[in-house]
Amino acid sequence: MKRGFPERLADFLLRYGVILAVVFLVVFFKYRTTAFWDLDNFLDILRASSILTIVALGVTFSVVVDGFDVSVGGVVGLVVMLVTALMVIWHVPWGFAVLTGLVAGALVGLLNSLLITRLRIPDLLATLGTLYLLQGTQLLITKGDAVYKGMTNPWSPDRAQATGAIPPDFLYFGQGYAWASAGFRGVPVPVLVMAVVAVLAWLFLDYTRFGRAMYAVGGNPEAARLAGIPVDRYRTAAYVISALLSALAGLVLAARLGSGTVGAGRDYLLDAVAATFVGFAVLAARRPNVWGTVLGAVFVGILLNGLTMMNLPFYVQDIVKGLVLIAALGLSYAIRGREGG
Amino acid sequence: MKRGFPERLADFLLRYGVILAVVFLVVFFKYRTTAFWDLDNFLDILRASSILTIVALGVTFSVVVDGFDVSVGGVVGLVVMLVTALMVIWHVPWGFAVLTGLVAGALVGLLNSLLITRLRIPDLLATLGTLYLLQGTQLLITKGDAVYKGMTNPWSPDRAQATGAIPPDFLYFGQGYAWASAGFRGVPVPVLVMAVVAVLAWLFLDYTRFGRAMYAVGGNPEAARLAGIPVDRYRTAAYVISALLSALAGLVLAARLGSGTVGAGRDYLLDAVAATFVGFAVLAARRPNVWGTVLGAVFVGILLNGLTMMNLPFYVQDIVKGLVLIAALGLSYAIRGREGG
Amino acid sequence: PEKFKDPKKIRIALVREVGEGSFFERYLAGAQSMADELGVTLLEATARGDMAKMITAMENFTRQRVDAIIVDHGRPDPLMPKIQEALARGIKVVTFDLVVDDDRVPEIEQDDLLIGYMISKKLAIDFAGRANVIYVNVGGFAPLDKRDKMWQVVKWRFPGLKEVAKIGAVTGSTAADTQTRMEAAMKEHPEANAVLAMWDEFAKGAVRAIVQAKKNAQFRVYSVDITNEDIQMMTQPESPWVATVGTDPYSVGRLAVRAAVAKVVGERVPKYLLVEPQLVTRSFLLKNHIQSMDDLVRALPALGESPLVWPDWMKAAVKK
Amino acid sequence: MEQGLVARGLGKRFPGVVALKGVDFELLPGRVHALVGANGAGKSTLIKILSGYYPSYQGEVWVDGRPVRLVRPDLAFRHGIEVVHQEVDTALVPGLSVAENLFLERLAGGGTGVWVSPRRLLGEAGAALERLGFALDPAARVEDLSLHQKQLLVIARAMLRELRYLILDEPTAALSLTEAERLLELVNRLRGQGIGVLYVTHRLAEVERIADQVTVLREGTRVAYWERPFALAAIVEAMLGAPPGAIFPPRRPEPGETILSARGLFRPPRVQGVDLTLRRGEVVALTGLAGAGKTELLRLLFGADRPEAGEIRLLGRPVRLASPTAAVRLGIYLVPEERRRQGLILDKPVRENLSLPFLKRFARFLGWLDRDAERGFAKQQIQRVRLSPPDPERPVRLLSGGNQQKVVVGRWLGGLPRVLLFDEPTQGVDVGAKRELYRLARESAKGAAVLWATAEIDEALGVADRVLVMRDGRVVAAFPTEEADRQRVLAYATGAEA
Ligand SMILES: Nc1ncnc2c1ncn2[C@@H]1O[C@H](COP(=O)(O)OP(=O)(O)OP(=O)(O)O)[C@@H](O)[C@H]1O
Ligand SMILES: Nc1ncnc2c1ncn2[C@@H]1O[C@H](COP(=O)(O)OP(=O)(O)OP(=O)(O)O)[C@@H](O)[C@H]1O
Ligand SMILES: [Mg+2]
Ligand SMILES: [Mg+2]
Repeated sequence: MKRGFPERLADFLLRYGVILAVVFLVVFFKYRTTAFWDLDNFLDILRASSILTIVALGVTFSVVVDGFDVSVGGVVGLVVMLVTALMVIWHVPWGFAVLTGLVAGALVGLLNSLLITRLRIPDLLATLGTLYLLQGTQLLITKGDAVYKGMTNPWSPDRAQATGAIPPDFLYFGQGYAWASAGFRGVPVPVLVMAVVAVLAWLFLDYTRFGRAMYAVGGNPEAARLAGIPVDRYRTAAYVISALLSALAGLVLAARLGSGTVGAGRDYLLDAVAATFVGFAVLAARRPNVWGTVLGAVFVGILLNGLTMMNLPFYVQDIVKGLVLIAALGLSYAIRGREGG
Repeated sequence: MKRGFPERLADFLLRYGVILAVVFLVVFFKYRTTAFWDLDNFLDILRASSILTIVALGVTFSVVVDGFDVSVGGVVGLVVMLVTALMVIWHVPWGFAVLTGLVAGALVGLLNSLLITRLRIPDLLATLGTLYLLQGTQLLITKGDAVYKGMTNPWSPDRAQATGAIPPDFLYFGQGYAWASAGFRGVPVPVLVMAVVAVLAWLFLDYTRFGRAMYAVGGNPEAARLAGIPVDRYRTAAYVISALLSALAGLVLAARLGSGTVGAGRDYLLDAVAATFVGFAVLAARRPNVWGTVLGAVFVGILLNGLTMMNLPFYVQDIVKGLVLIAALGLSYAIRGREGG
Repeated sequence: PEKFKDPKKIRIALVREVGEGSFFERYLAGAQSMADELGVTLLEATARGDMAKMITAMENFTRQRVDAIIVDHGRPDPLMPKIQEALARGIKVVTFDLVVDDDRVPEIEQDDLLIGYMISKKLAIDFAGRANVIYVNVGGFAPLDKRDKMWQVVKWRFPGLKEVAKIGAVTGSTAADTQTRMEAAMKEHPEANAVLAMWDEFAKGAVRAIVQAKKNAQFRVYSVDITNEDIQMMTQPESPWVATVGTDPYSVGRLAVRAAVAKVVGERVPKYLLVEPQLVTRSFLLKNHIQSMDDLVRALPALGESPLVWPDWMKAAVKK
Repeated sequence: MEQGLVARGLGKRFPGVVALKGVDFELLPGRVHALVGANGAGKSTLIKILSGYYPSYQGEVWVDGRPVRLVRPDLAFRHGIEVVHQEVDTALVPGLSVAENLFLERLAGGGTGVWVSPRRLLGEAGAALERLGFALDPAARVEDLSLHQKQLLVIARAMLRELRYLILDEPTAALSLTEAERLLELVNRLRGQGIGVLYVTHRLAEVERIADQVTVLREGTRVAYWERPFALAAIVEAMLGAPPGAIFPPRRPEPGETILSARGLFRPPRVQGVDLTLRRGEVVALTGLAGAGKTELLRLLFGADRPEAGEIRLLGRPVRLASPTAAVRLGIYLVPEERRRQGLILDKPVRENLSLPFLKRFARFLGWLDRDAERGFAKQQIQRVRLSPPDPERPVRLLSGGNQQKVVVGRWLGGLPRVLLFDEPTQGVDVGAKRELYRLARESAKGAAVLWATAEIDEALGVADRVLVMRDGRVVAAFPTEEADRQRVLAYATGAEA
């Protein structure tokens, strides 16, 4: 049946609300600051958002199976400390340290899914418990100290100096550039990592039977089970992937920091959740989806970058962040509400 | 139908799993520490838990209407800064400052419910936006400084000293004792506040038609609507109550600190959520309930107190916290799972 | 000098690890006041303790080609590469409480090793070498680590000092959290008679716990850092908080800006700008009726405006 | 001015569909007015309008001569209109007790005070249920109830209000014989009290028994209206728009080899040791009252639950059905009892619901989905079950009850069934669709064994070659359909004969 202009406008806003908000921001900053509108700056924004994005994609997977993984921040922190400590304190070759980090992540994912599928603890609670666990464990590794070249080895009785170091090959993943050329600084490696992860996640969720099944599990577990889908196995997979992505984020962060700083990644949870659910609204997807999440994460990055350039105090930045978030979502959801009503 | 011993045991664990865990902890600490087993210490534990408990009860209300208020921590922080700043910087009489704090809380609650019921933004997201907003606002009040007697007034051009002070009458709510006697130090006022709040919340939720209606709204908004219950009004109420309780918690915290500490209350969210959902498991309630939440909150308090007495570093405390949480919940849910299976 | 013809054009960026609390508020206020007096532009970014944010801020300012960056706290390993980048682009860098092995980078330091030693020593002296100490500190933060080192040394020097309990956690509300833990620790260790808090946020919590438990007589609290808030608490009637060691963040902030500007205009600035920490005792505060940092600075000039980096043209500029 | 609930020119459109157009309709006090029509004809829509469910609709409604606009539920209540919706779950609040659900609108502030005493509430609820003769525990939590218990609860709730017009949307669909009987008596009683009852059903026998008038809807319009006495054939023809053929397809009992056999299946409380064998080419009916254990038995055969004892053999080889996944891989398929909760992912399009169990089949390298193959499959199944509307991309949420059922059945027919288990597949399905389902069952029986659980004895006798009767978790009788008759089956089911 034909529909008038208002409906079509509403529909438009519903689909493009968030995207509009982003575009508006970019244009706004372009004219209010000098350094914003610049390729390198955009790449820097992406680099600054890359870690959050990867974490948020992890959360997205957990939300796809109608769960909720709040332990992601903990995994990031754990991996940062673990990997750096392995290299600095115990002289483990970086490749091996990386492997250990990923394995640790996978194990956490398994723990989560065990608690959820076997012990039947609600997702939020189970992962919350894990989060506490991880927050403690990551500090236990160094007895609360940070990891840095020449630190005192917390485990040596005579507080000897740790003699290991973090090799450049490892740092490359956080600080290196690809395709550098005379005129062009190159693409930051973290951005590459993020891009690869996003594309893979997207293909997996939208174009493979596994992704389809995951969405089905999230949509109605009971029905999925009676349709012969191995529900628990898929939920396990989702949580392992979630933890693995967080671990990857942790690796990139460690490489970017070149040291293990205490409490790294503690603040990612809220932003990641925001990104994921903003993603719901993008293009009116109404379900967790990869590109929505990515946009949501970059969104936050752009804000931070632009506002800093405008030299606003950090607390004002939070206020603006909140306002923009609400505005963008209001735009999308208010209208859907109307439609649904 | 008659049921054998195993079922009855399972049933018992299902009902009393969490309570057992608490009892076990208490006994454990009684024998591993010298000072734990002592009336005053229990009162101190309660005092330490009182603020968290009040916040958690706020969260509980939001969960009762099947929502989720993550802005509570922000409200606490805002109120702490606002109320102290009013008294110290602007010489507002404490009664009036308290009033302002509560009003501010109520307004935040209204904002949340507007976003949720009018703009139809999902609870988690809406309150997340508010949280960012509040985190910024509370710092804006003092431009990032803490509030204390003799601070430099951040708003005066010549950085003049603020000459106001926080009167004892106000501090009483955080530091005073009631019914003190020769042999007995008295009951800390925060504990009283907590008790009153808990009892009121309990009566309201379980014994008034408003409370039951709230549960109905949470259980099945559609059915509630069909029964003629004004769903949106109840959800609004829930969020206002949630914010008001957080505001109250903020007041008590401010009185306890005797100054406006920056970032106060930032960490209550996770613990409050934990407490609320642990409450689900208590007595197999399978729904948010006042006493469950209280127990959940006190649980955390006991852990902190006992482990500190055993002189464990704080990161080990986090680990134990996580383990105990998982164990207690595993106990309750694993069994329900079986029953349900 | 040349470069100083048009101060407005000089853009100084201040990258801080933390921005909350009275110490950093006062530090920023100092920097701002100096910038205003000199008429230079001060840009500011705060990382809220998140190193990743901090280096992101470094990158942004580097790309914007500000004239100088003041790096406030933070950890060397992550920041070093960024500082090198900045220098490579001809941007001057000054650090505060951050060790960088690069002669081009002046380091302002409120010597945390010295601070740690002074306060530990003060405790040892006051108790004639034997005390049961509740030690409040956590690892993982550069300044706290340095102070801890000296406490270890002093303990080794005075075997009579017993560390009966170590508490402390850095959380959203450190003071409140420390208070709770202190309550427990006091009960478990009735023999304890001294508290050594390596950060004033810790001290506040400990002091509140003691006062509210009415154990003022039993304890003496030693701490680090000094702010208006701390002065207020120290001068309360029978406050257990007897001594603290610190510098005035206000003057440190001013010094940082001066150093940055000097570098920009090509003055040569010494590699190490040490801000002498001062011991401040409760009795001293009471004797001089000190109510605020400003009073304190008046009574204890060593704590006030640092004499460092004051070329004449700068004095002149400030005069105007 | 005339009495009764009168509607003129009722209409309702949804994006993409016109569910109802220009329907006239009246419901008189003391009369039972049956409303029948194929799935998707618009019955529920009409009812939802009268219940104030939709904020907007076309047409006018009069109650006892006064014009009213029923745009809010409470308006409907105020005029004494009570509705029992088709999907009971939408009307009940999980987490609350039966008693609280019973008195739900008191919580909305039905004059009663602020305080509610749980004990008193339980007392009143108990008494009320007693009066109505419903065996429900007022203290039980709604989420612990079974489908039919929920149904009873919703009906009970409607009864308790001082109602003048009662609207029942397929109330007996999920009920078993005895419960349905009790319900019909109830309806009669209400009619006696001068209450007007609008009765939606797909069981024409019930129309025959209790209706005074019948209105037939087809594709959203009113196509026929009769007063007693009715000619069922004519009704069916009006519903389908075509003369009805035989409801049940002809039997072709050609029992092949045994496909599935079970020995001593045991899972208390509801399955107390069951033996059975299913052979290729035959349709076996499993009947019995609600609570007899049909559903549970089927769940065991499908691996949805694990038996505590007993063995299952497929083609002679013992199999361990650890999960539905295993069963599906072996070609054992189940059409579950509650399609909305157990059968469908409501927000997903028909296509995805159809292909769900067989994604592997459309998966290429690395699990890459071949969308075209999938769409082709969906189209084919849609035709096979004659889904309406035949749109593979429509979210199943928007399909009418019967068509949702067709989606679930169509899904399995797309596989390679060895054993097909149907649990109450014709619940809430119109005669036309029923006939389709019977046909499909018979058709798939060519290559597979079919076990058809139903509480409707006539259906069992009609569709099956063999009838098994269950009672209290045991198969108490089994005989070829020729030798079976309604009375004997009922006798076994109720335990009159053992
Ligand atoms: N919310 C909706 N949005 C879009 N279409 C709808 C909606 N609700 C119902 N319909 C459509 O309206 C038509 C009538 O649906 P309705 O549920 O009234 O049929 P019905 O007669 O009750 O069928 P059944 O006997 O299966 O319950 C169907 O085609 C259905 O798909
Ligand atoms: N008397 C009862 N008490 C409690 N629950 C019952 C009772 N009768 C049936 N149920 C529940 O209702 C559902 C249907 O009954 P059940 O499956 O046990 O037997 P059935 O013969 O399959 O009945 P149905 O005709 O509903 O399929 C089951 O899930 C069962 O839990
Ligand atoms: Mg219907
Ligand atoms: Mg059944």
